[in-house]
Amino acid sequence: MMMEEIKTTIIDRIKLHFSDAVEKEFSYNRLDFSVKKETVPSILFYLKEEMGFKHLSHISCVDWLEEGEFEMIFILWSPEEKIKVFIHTRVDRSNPVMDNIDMIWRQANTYEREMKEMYGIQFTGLEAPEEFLLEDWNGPPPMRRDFDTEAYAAKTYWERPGREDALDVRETVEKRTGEVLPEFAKKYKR
Amino acid sequence: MSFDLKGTLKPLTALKQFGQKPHTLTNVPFIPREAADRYRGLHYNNLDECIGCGNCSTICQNQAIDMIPVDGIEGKNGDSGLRPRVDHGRCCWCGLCVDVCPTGSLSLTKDYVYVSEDANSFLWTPGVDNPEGDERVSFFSTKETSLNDLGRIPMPELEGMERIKSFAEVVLGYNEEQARAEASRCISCGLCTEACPEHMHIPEYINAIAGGNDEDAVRIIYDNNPLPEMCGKVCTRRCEDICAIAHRGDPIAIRWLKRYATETVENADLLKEIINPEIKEPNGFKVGIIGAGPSGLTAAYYLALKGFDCTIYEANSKAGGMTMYGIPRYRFPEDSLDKQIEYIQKIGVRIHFNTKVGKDISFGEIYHNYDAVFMGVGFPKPWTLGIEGEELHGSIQAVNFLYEINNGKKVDIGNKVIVIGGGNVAIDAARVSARLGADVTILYRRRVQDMPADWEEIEGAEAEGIHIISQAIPIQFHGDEKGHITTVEYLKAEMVPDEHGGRPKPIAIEGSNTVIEVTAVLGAIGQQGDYSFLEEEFDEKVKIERGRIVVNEKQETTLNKLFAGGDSANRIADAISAIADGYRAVKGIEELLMKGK
Amino acid sequence: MREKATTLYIGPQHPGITGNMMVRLKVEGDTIVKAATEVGYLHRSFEKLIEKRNWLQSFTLLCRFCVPEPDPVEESYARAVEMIEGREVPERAKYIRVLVLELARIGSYLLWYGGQSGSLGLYTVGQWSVGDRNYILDLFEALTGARVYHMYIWPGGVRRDFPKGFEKKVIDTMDYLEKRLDDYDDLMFDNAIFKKRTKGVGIIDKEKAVEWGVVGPPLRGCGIRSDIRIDDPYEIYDKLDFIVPVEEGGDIWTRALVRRQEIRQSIRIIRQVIDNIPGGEYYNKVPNPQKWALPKGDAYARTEAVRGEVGMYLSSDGSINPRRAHFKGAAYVHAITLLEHLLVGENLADVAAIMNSLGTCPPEIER
Amino acid sequence: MINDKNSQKIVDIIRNYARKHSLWILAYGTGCGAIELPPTMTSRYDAERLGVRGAATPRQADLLLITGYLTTKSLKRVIRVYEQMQDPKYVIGFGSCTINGGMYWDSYNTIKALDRYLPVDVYINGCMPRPEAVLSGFAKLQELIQDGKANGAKEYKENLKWYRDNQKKVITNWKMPEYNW
Amino acid sequence: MGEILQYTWGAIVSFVLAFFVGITYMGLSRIVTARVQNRIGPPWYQNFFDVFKLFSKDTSIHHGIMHHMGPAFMMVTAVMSLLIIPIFNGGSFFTNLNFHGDLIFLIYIMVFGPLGMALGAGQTGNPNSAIGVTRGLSQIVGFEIPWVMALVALMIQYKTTSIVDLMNIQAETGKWLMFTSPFAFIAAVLAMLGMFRYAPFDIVGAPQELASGPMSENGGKYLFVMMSSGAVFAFAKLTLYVDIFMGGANNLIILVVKTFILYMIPVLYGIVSPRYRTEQSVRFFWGWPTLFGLLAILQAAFL
Repeated sequence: MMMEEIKTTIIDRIKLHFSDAVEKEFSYNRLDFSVKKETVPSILFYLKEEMGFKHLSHISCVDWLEEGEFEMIFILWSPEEKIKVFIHTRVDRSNPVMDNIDMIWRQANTYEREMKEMYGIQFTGLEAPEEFLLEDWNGPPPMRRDFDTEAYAAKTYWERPGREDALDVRETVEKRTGEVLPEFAKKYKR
Repeated sequence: MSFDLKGTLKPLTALKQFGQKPHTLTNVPFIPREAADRYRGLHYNNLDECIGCGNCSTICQNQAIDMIPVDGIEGKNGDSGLRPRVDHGRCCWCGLCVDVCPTGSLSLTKDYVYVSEDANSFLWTPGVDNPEGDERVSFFSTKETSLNDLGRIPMPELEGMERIKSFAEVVLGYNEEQARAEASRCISCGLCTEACPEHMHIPEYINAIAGGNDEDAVRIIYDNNPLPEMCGKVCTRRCEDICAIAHRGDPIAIRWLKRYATETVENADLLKEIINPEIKEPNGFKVGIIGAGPSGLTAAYYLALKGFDCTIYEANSKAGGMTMYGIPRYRFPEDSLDKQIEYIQKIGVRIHFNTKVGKDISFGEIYHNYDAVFMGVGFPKPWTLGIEGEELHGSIQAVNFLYEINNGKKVDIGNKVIVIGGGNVAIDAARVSARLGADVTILYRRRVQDMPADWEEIEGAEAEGIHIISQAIPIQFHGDEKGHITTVEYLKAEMVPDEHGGRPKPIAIEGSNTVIEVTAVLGAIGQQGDYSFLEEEFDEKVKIERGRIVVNEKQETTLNKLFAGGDSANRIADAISAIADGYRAVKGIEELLMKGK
Repeated sequence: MREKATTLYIGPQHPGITGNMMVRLKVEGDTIVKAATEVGYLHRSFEKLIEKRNWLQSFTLLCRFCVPEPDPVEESYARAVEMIEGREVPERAKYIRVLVLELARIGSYLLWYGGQSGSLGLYTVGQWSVGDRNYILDLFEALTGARVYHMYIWPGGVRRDFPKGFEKKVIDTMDYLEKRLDDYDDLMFDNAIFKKRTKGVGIIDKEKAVEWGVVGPPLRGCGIRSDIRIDDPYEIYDKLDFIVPVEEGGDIWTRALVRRQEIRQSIRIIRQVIDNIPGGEYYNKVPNPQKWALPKGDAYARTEAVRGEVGMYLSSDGSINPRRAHFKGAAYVHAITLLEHLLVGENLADVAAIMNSLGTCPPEIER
Repeated sequence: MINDKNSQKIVDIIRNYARKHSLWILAYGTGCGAIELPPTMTSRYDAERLGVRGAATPRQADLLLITGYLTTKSLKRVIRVYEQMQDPKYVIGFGSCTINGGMYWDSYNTIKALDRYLPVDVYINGCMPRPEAVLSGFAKLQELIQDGKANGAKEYKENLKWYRDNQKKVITNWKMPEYNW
Repeated sequence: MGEILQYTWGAIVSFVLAFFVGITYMGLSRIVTARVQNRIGPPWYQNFFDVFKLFSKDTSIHHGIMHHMGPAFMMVTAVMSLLIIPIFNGGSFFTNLNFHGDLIFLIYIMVFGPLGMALGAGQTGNPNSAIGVTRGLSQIVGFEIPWVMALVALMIQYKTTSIVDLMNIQAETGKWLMFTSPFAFIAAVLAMLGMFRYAPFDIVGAPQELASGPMSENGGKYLFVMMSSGAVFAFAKLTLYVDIFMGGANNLIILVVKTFILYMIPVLYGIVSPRYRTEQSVRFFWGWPTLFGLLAILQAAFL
C-alpha cells in the first residue's frame, strides 16, 4: 500500500472512533492528530492494540507559557506500516492533570515521572518514587519556562571572580564617540 | 560434563600478542603529541587583524569570552580596541567563535596541554599570552567556512540599458522579505557607529528591522537623523566601509536598510504619529538658519524639538541643498524629501523658499534679528581646470549642468561627451549625459580604483555603457572657428609612488598626447564656497581658511552667535557629515542660549 | 529456607558502569529479587539550557548527551532542524554524515567490546579494542578537529570538508580493524567461558520486546529485524547495501553476536561511502547565527545509534531559540523499566554484563 | 650525626617518591571526562606506565578524579567518597566544568567551581582533556607530590569549616556523617 | 641454641626472599599482562612502590578488632605456610619448621587465612565484603576438593605425609612426581588456578559488582599487609608445588625459574579468560579437576 493510502485509512478509522481528533498531514510518513486530553488514553490504546502502533517512540511536553497551556506529544511508531503518528493534546497550565498511561506502555512510567518532576504535571494513579532526576529540590518545576535557570545558578553557585573588567564593545564605542543611545533603543542591543 | 576444547584453546592464541610491538605511545606525556591539522586546541588571536567586534563573545554559549582592553592597542575607526579574553574554565572548544570571526583573526591551535594547580590561571587572552601560537594555528575559518552571511541581498535595480532611457530611479528598494534577510546579516557589533559622522544607532535600527519592528527602527533612526530618506538614498556610507562583515564579504547594506525603514512610512502624518516626538515648550529664542540643506534642516529639526523658534532661508524652491540640486533624479527623485520636509514643518519649523541671502534678504538682517544663526550654505561654485580652451562654448561645469537638468531645463551637450573627474559629481554628470542620449567618456587622472566615487556608482556607470579612460590628464581643449569645442587633448599618466607615503601621484608622460573628438566637456573636479553674501562687517570676523569657514567642535564660528556646518565648514563634504554638523550645532546653540537657564 | 535479603547498591560510581547511575538491588545470596534504578547524578538540564541558546549555539551542547557516541545526537538535531525549516542538505554532506555516523558506530562498538568483556572480567579484549578505538578517534580528529566531541554534523550539512588524503586513511584504518576483529573473535566469541557467562542470561521476551520499547541491537538480538536505517531511512541509507543482522534468543550472547556482525556491516558501509561519495558542496550555509530564526513547527528525528533509537523532538515558536528540545535515548527505556524487569531473578554477577548489553548510558537518560 | 629534621626530610623524599609512582585512582566519572579515561588506561596511552591504576574502593585510592561537572546530587556523594579516602589523597579536576562551570554555567543543577567544595591539586584544561593532557596532568601531580606541594588534603582538614559551609550551601539536605578521622 | 638461631635466621631470610620474589612476580605478571594487551606496562619494580606507598598511607578507619585481625590472619597463614615448606633440596638452613605430617597441616593452614579474612570482612558491615567473603569461601570449597584429592593421591602413592620425603623420593629416583603422578599434578594445577584467584576465578573481588570484595573496606596499611602476605603466600604455594611435583630446587636460580614457569600458568590463563560465576567455578572444580583427582587416587591405589 502506498503511504498516502495508509494515511487515509488511519485518518478515516481514527475519525470514526474519535470525533474530537483533528488531523494534520505532513510529508512522507508522519501524521498528526490533536485530541482532547480526556481522549488520550483511549486513542493511544486503540492505536496500539487495533492499528499496530506497538512502539512508543517518545512522549514530550512543551510549555506554552503565553497561552497558559502545556502541550503533550505522544509519538508512536508502527513497525509494520513504517509510519509515525503524533498525538498532540493540551493541558491547562494552572491545573495540569493528565491520565496515566503506563498500563498501556510500561515505559511511559518513566516519561511521566520526568514530566511530573520537570513540569509539575500530575498523572492520576501514577505509582512511582517521588524523585526522579532531582534530589532535595525545593524550587518550582525547573522545566517550566517561568523558571529562570541562569538567575538561579548565579544565586546558588559561586562563580570564579576575575572577569568583572570585561567591557561591552558597543558601549565602548558609544563612549568614545559620544553617541547617546536613547532608552527605547536599548532593547535592540545584541 | 561436556568439554569445549576449541573454546578453551582458541582464546590462548591471544597470547601471541606478547611478542608484538606494544601500541603504546611512549613519548606521551613527556613530549606532547602532534595534534591533527584541524585540531581544536587552545585559542590564538592575531591581534593586528582582530577588530574587537565581539562577535566571538556573543556567539559563545558558555559566556567564556570577555572583551577587554589590551595594552598597546588603541581603539580607532573600525576597531573597538578591545580584544577577546577566554575563560578556559568555560570554554568547550566548539570553535563557533572561530567560525563567526568576521576577520578570521581568531583561531584554534594544535596546543592542547595546559595543566595548572591554580584555578585562576585559566583566564587568559589569546594572542597576548600566547604570541607564539601563530605557528601552531590549526582550526581557522576561511571565507568558505565562515558562518557570517557574506553575500549581500542584491538590490533590485533597473536593467542597465533600461536605465538610460529615462530619469526613473535606478534603485528599486528592498521589499520586506529582502530587508529582513539583509538586516539579519548584521552581527550588531556597532563598530560602524564610529565611522558614521553622525554616530547613528546603526545596530539597533538594523536589529529592529530584522526583528520586524520597522516603526521602532524609524524611531531609532530619527533619534539623531531627521533626513534618513536622504541618507538612505545618497549617503556616502562610511559605515559600510568599515563594516565587520566587509573584511570578508559584502558589507551590510546599511544605507538600503535605512531607506527601507523610512519607506515603510507613507506620509508625514504617519511619521509624526510613529515618532511621536517630545516637543518642548517654546523657550522664546529665535534661531535663523541659512540654507535648507542637510545641516540646516537637521539643526532646525532638533532645535525645534527643544523649543526654539526656527526659520530657514532657502534660495531654491525646494529644500535639500546639494542633494536636491546636485544629485540626478535617477538617484534621488524630486519627491524624496517631501515627506520629511513636511514633517519638519509640522513640528514648527518655518522655511522661506526662494529667498537668497544677500539678494532677497541681507545677512546682517538675519544676524541681528535672531538670537543665533546657523549657516549651512554649501559649496555652490565649481573649480575650474585652469587649462587652455576652458572658456569655449560646450565646456560646461558639471555642477551647473546638474543644477540645470534638475531644474527641468535643457542643456545642449551633443552626442559625444567627455566628463573630467572621478568623484560622484563626475559620475552623476556622465550618467545624466548618457540619459540625454550622449556617448560618454570619463577622463580621470588616477586609476579606476582610486576614484573617490562610490563603487556602486562606477559599476552603474559602466553598466550603462559609459567608458572610463583612467590615468589621463587633459591639457587643452580645442574649438572650431565658432568658438565651439571640438576636441580634447590629454596626456597619458603613470602612477608614481609618493615618497611621503601618500597615495600615488599621476605624472604625465611626455609625448603621449591623445586627442578625442567631443561635442561637450563636463568639468567635475570639485567645488568651492561662495561667501559673497557676507557683508563687510562680518567678512573680517568670520575666519575662512582654504575656502572653508573655521568652526570649533560646537560648530561655532569666530563670529559670536554664528554657527556653520555642512560642506562650507567641514572637509568631508557629504550629506551625513553635514547632518552631523547640524546636530552638533544644536548642542552648541542650546548651550550658548540656555546658559543662564 | 529463604535467605535474608540484603540491599546492595550498584553505583553511583562503579567500575562496572559507564557514567553515574545507581541500581538498588535486593539480593538473596547471589540472586536478585528486586531492582530499582536511581538516576539523577548527571542531570545538568540540557533541555533547559537549549531553550536559552539559539539554534546554532544549541548544537554545541548536543554531543554531551551521550558521550560514547555523540554523533547520532547531532544528526538527530540537525535533521529535526532541517525538517522544521525545510532546508536542503547537499548530497556530499549526506555521504559525509553517514561516514561519520558509521565511524561513530564502530568506535562505540569497540568501546562496547571493552565494556561487555570487561564486565565479565575479560580485560584483554577491552585493552585491545579501546586501544584500537583510538585509530577511529584519530580519523575523527583529522576530519572534525576533536577526538570525542566532534560538533561536526550541524544543520545544513557538515562543518568542514574532508582533509587531504582522508579517504585513504579511512580505508587503511578499516583494513586494520578487519584484521583485528578476528583477534577479538578468537578471544571473546570463541571463548567457552564467555559463552557460558552470556548464554541464557538477561533474556528479553520476543513477544513483548516491541511493546516494552526495546530498540536497536537488543531488539535485533530477540530476532526482530528492526533498524531505523531501513525502516525510516534517512540520509543515504536507502542507497547503501548492507545487512541488518538478527539473532534469535534475546540474551546477552545474541545481543553480542548482533553487535559483532554490525561492526563488520559498518565497515562495509564505510567502504561504499568512500567509493561513491560525490563531489560538490558539503554545507548549505545557515543565516547569521545570531538572528537565525526557524518557522513555527515541530519535528521528531530519529537516528539509529548503537544503543538503538536516538530521537530529538524539536518545537519551534518562530523565534531564534528552540521552544523545546526533547531528547530521547534508547537507554531511557532500556536502563529503567526494562532493566528493572530483567534483573529480577538474575545472578548478582551478571548485573554489569546485562547493563552493558542493553547499552546503558546514564548521561543520555538524565541529560 | 643524624638529626630528626634531616631524617624526616629523607623519609619524606622516599615516601613522596613511592607515592608519586603509585597513584591509585578513583574516578568519579561524571559523564564527559569518563570517556577519555578508558583510552588513557588502555593500550594506546597506558597510564599504568606511570604507576597509575584504578582502585575499586575509596579506601584504597589515592587520587580522586573529578572528570567534569558535578550535579548537587553527585557532589554529595563525591564529598562522602573523598572523606572516605585515606591520607595522603589528591584531587584532579578535569576540564572546564571543574574550573568555572564550563558549558553548564547556567544550569540549576551543577556547581561551577569545584575548589569551593573540595581541595583540588591539579586542573587539566580541555573539554574534555584528551588522554595526552590527562597524562600530563598525572605527570604534573607527580611533580607536585615530589616537591611536597600537593597538600590539598591538609588544606581540607585545616579549613574544614569553610568547606563544610560551602558544601551545605548547595546541598540542602545534609544527611551525612561528619568527617570522622 | 645454635639451632634455634639458625631457624630464626632461616625464617627471616626465607620471609624476606619470599617477599621480594613474590612482589617481583606480581610486577612481572603485570608486565606480561600488559604485553599481551599491547601495552608496555609498569616497570617490574612497580609493586614495590605500591606496597611502600600503602605502608606510608594513613589508616584512620577501622571497624573493630576483627577488622584488624583479618589481614593479620592472612599474614600469619602465609608465614606459617612458608615456614613449613622447605625451600631448597637438602639444605637444613631453609628446611625451617617442616615436620612429618606437614602436608596435612598445610591443607588446614592454607584455609585459615581466608577464614580470618572472612571474619574481618564480616565486621566491616560493608555488604560488598560480606558477599565477597561468601563467594570466596564457596570457591575454596570448590578447589579444595581436587587439591586435597591430589595430595591424598600422593600420600597414598608414596606413603608419606612429609614434603621432605616427597622431595627426597624425587631426588633419589630422578623422576619428578608430575610425570609419575600426572593426574595428581593436573588436578593440583587446576586447583591452583583457583588458589591464585586470577581469572576465571576472580569472582571474589569482581570490581564490576563488588568493588574489591572482602577488601573493600581495607586501605592503606591493611592493604599493605594483605598485599605482602599475598606475595609471601604466592611464593610459598609455588615453592610447595615445585617441591612436591617438580623435584624441588637446588639453588635460587632453579627455584625462580621453576616457580616462575608455574606462576605463569594462572597468569596467562587469566589474561585470556572472563570470570566464572561462583556456582560455575565450583561446578568447574567439581568437574574435570575432581575427575583427575579421582584418577590420581585410583592410580595411586591400584597401580
